[in-house]
Amino acid sequence: MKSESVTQAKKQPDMIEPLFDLILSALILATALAAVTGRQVFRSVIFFIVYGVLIAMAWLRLGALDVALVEAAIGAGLTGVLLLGALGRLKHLGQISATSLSIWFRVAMAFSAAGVSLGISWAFITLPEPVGLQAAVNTQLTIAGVENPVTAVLLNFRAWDTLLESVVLLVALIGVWSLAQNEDWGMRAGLTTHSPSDEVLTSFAQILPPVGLLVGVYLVWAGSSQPGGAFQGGTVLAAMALLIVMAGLMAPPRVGSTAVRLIVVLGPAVFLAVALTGALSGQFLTLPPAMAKALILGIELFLMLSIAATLMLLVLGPPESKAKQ
Amino acid sequence: MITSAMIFGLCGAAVIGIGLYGFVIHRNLLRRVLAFNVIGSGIFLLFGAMGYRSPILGADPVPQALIITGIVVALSATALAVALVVAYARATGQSTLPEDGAEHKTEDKADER
Amino acid sequence: MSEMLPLLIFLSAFLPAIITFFLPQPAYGWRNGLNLGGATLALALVVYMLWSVSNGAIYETRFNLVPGLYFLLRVDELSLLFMTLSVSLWFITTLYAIAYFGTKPNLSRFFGFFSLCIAATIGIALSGTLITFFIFFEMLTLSTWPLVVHKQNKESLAAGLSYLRYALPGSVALLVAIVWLNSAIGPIEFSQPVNLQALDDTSLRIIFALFIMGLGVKAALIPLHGWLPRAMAAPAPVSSLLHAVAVVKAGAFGIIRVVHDVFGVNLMVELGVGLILALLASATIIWGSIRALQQEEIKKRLAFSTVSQVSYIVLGVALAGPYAAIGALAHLVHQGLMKITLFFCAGIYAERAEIIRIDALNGIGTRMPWTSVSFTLGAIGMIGLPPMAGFISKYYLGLGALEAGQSWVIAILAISTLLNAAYFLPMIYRIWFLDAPKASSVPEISTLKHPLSEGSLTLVGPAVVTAFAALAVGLFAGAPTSPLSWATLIVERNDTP
Amino acid sequence: MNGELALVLVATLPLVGALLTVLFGLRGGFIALAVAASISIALFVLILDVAQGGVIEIAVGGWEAPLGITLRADGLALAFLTMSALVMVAVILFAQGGFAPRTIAGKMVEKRASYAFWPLALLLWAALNAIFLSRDLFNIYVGLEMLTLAAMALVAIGGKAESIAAAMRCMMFALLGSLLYLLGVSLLYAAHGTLDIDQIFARTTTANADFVAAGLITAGLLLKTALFPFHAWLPPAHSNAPAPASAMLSALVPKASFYILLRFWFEAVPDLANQAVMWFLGGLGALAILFGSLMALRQMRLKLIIAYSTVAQIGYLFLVFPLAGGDYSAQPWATNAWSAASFHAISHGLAKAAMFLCAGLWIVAVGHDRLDGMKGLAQAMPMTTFAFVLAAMTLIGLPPSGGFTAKYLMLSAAFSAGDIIWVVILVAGGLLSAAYLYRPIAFVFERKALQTTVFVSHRLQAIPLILALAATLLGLASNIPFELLQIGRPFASSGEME
Repeated sequence: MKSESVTQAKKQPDMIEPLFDLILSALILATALAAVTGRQVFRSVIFFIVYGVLIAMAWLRLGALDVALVEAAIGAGLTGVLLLGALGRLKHLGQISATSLSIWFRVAMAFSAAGVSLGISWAFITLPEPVGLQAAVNTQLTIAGVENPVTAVLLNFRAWDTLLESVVLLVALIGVWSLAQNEDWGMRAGLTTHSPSDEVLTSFAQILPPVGLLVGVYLVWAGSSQPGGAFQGGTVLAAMALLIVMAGLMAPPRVGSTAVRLIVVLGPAVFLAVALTGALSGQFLTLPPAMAKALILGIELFLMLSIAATLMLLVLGPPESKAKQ
Repeated sequence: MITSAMIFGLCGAAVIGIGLYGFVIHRNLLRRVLAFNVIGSGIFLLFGAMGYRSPILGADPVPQALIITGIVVALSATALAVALVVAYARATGQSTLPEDGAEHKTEDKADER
Repeated sequence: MSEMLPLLIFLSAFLPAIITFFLPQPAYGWRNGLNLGGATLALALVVYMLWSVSNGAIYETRFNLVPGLYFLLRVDELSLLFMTLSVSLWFITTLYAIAYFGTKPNLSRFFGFFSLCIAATIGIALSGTLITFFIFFEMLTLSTWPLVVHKQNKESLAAGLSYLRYALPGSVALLVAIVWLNSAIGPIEFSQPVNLQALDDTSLRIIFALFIMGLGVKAALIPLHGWLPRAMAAPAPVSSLLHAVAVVKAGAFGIIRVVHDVFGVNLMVELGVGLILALLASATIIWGSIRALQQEEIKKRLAFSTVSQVSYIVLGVALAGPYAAIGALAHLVHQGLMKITLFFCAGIYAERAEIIRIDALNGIGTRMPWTSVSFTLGAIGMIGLPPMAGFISKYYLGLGALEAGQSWVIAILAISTLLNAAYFLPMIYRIWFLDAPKASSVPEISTLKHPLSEGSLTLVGPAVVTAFAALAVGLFAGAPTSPLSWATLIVERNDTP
Repeated sequence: MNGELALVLVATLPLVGALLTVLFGLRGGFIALAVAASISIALFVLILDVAQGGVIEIAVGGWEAPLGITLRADGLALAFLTMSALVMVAVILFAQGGFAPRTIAGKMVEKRASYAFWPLALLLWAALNAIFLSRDLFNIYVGLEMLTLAAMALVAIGGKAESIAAAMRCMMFALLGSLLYLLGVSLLYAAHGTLDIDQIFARTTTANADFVAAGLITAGLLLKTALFPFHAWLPPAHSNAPAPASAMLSALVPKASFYILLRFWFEAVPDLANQAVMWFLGGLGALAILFGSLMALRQMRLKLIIAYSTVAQIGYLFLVFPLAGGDYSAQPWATNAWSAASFHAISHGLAKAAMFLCAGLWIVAVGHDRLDGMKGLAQAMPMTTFAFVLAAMTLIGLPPSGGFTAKYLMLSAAFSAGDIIWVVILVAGGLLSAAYLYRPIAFVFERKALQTTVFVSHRLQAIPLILALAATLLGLASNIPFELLQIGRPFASSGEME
């Protein structure tokens, strides 16, 4: 991808590309506006998902294939599912009250928001000469263990960030679980429904899992050299698993089950173990160049599993028995 | 000459504004969560664009990595927020919070209790 | 050793306090032994230091806190004067309190905070820097509160609240004054000459005013005296030792320190604040006596008499002359002895004969002779009749006034003496020369808790002891060991460096 | 164990513990205890090493900034680490009973709250340590998010409608806050190609982006610190959580974002700190002091009084900016003022935790926290009452206590700077806090026979007492922490004041 970015940089941008960029930006702004100001929440969420896809395209234009993958999978996909699911539950529970704020307040807010945008744009336009870390990263890539600079940054240069981040997911999960009703504790995650599984979905769900697993593992593997990595792989896996659960082929896991908790913890645990062994042998989180690739791949595989499980459980939400509806 | 970086950077800045607007004008919690995500992706877009300004060096991988981290963090926050919204709706039947500064109300309630 | 001595004497009161908190209510022996033991040890140390300091020895303990903030405990003549008074009275009052409370509840809390107050008082006496003084001053403020509210009824809680309402703003004023000085000229040690050139007269006047505000609350200068009479809601031992001696004297002592060791009498006069202070003190003297005259309860009358009497000390300081200073310092001790006697007796009257109001005193003299004799001695001393202690201090104050060319002070002294007589003599008259009323307004002798005795020796004994001590320091004022001689020594050593 | 290893352990042990508690739901309390003990040891070793050998710094993974992340243990970090350790140990001890699994017919059964509490508490601790040790602005962002999510979950852990509403409210503030912070950080990176605090400090150019970034970061962190006028979410959140959670939330969580502000303005961009900005922050602090105190005076529930006092006490922290920031940072008194902020943060942390634990015990005893129903508690629970009074002394700033030391240092700095306005604020704040803390004390002191008091074990009562004593000790032995604080002090001001 480094090569590809360089080639991109080499060829002078003709008139088409800026045009395309402009159109794309216009679409992004339009969908964002629609998502934010739409009358009904449902429409807003749909617009938001579209918006997410467009953003992913923008990432492609910015030579950030990894981000594009993540944005598409998480930003648009999972977030959208989360919002839709919540919307359904809210409809079920209580009214969705529309905003009833004075027009003047809205105008004032609009202006101040525009002010913020302008301020940021001003800062952006007047930025000094770009001083990125491309050079630094590329020079270190040889001993970083992976060819994909982004993965190198994530899993090696700034591994401490990534470790904490994988734990942040865990925090969210525990937090979500802790919102269950006392009597529901230890039951299956999410709202236990008995949706009639329709054939298409089911058939899909039967084919997809192996495919999903394959794609996931591939993404992790690819992540070492090409775009891809634990998070992308994890999201794909999570999406698959969700699909299966929604299709009713597999009951959602029990919040109480040790297996679930083990899977959720595994990734961060392995990561932490590697980090600490480094610390004992001298330097914290150091991956000796010789074994760097193996270690990174190992960490990523476990991370992928944990991330997949965590993401799925996050989307499913806290256990909730149908009784109290 | 306008580069993609320039275009998408400004676009990101604009998106941030839109998101902020949505965040403050809505009382509906779900919409606020949505707006939060809009702001977030706007920031990421701007961040990415800023890392893509140099035609010689190409895309800066560090912001990309940070953005991936950020997206995951944002998702975690969204998940918890959504769960809170649902739990709140379950507990009160409301999808909007009482007006800000309404903590006095809750006090009074507490006094009666 | 000489480094540890000041700390040791502080700990001799502080440690018993801390341990006492954790003693269960029934552990009477332990509690009493602990507090009396501490008092005895402190007394021994004081005596030793009196001897060595009179031979010119100086004891210091210091340790650092954050920059510009350090503890300095220092024994000099002045601190010993105050410390001797508080420690010896602490011992006596502890005896009295043990007898007074008997088996009443919350004794561990009471004695704990009581000894804590003494520790704070000792600390105040020992303080070698302004900030050290402030820290112990606050310690005294806070540890007094639980004693004021000891009965935990509405009245005592109200008293506690009004006490803090006066005390906390006072301490804030004090703190501001101290920090202001420190940040202008660095930490101030009483033993070192202080150079205040860095500050202009206006700020100096403000700082002085802040000091008087902060210390005046404790010294009960008008208009900051309101808390004292209300604080009489506290049990008798508290009123005796703390509100007659420790707390109010701490304020007076602080004023002495500030005037003599921070500003210096000359600067005070130059700034023209000395005269104002003198006027304030005189006003307090008169006003306190007038209010005392209006009171119908014994303790309330005594409280207002305290308000008036403590200002003699302030007056003496404000007059800025050696004689006046001697009078003030002597009065610090004399008034303490006399007033504690009176409060002891008031406590005994209340405890044994349920006598709260003055008109109930009729004829009590025959029933409770020891108590009444002590009370009478104290009262006469307060009025200032020769050869009682009170006369000595007033005599020196008068000399000081003439020396300072403030002859109007003589008038003040005369008026206040008349007023003192006006509110003490009727009490004495009732005690000795009126017959006990047959009306049931006061309990018959048969209904007294202890028909034949006025109470155990440890209850009446302390009153008698202090009464005769007050007599003695007056009679033998010339003796080399008398408070007067000590006060003279202090003034000589300070004013002739 | 050398200092570097100790540093790593301090940063990672809470994570290890958290993962374990997620796995073994029934052993949460025990695991937390074990972890707390080991962290305390590691921290102790770290403090000793730093005290002897000076600042300890490690480049994670051997990658130097700007590519890698630097962790550093200097005096300031150690001070805050120690505060969190003390509070967390107390909280973990305190919560053993309340968050134990239910036992039915001899076998233990997992409960929701008793499962979730332990991982959340440890994750909160992990986030705090990560923030306190990190020198990398983005790494701090991740830690901040971790902290926020854990805190929100703890706010809501009670499960009542009020607590969920409270959590929702702070969630909104917190989310916005972290976004603003992130935006600011990204601008800084774009402008200078680094996220490392020291390298940002050492930057040669100053872009317009820097000003925007500073504004955004400050605004975001103010939202998270609940400085007036962004305080609305704090009182309900802190007063509706169970006592141990309240203790963590009120004593530690706002400190983290303040700590970042301190680092940011004094170590990353002191060159941008002009008087106007500093006075603005100080002014907000002053308003917070006054407003928070007045609100606390109006409350009739103990926990709300304590929560509003947090709003007020946070205000004091921000007086550090006008007293030590900007042009003053070169002045002799800057050191004292800067140290005062840390002293205040720490003593407030300890005292506030003690107060919430006391409140929790009283609630156990009488079943509620309405002032009028708390008469007679001084009789029933003297130990707790004493602890509460001690803690109150620190908050009011009465000697001898850490609060007094902090107040003294601030006052002297204000006088030296000749800015009397801050003197007035400090004095007024002290008196107000005395007023609003006197009310509960007076209530519990009033004699009244309590008929329905649940007995509270003395071991439990001792915990807040120890915290309060620690806050007092901070004032008595203030020279040791003061010297420690000076290790790796950001600005070289011309020596201490004498």
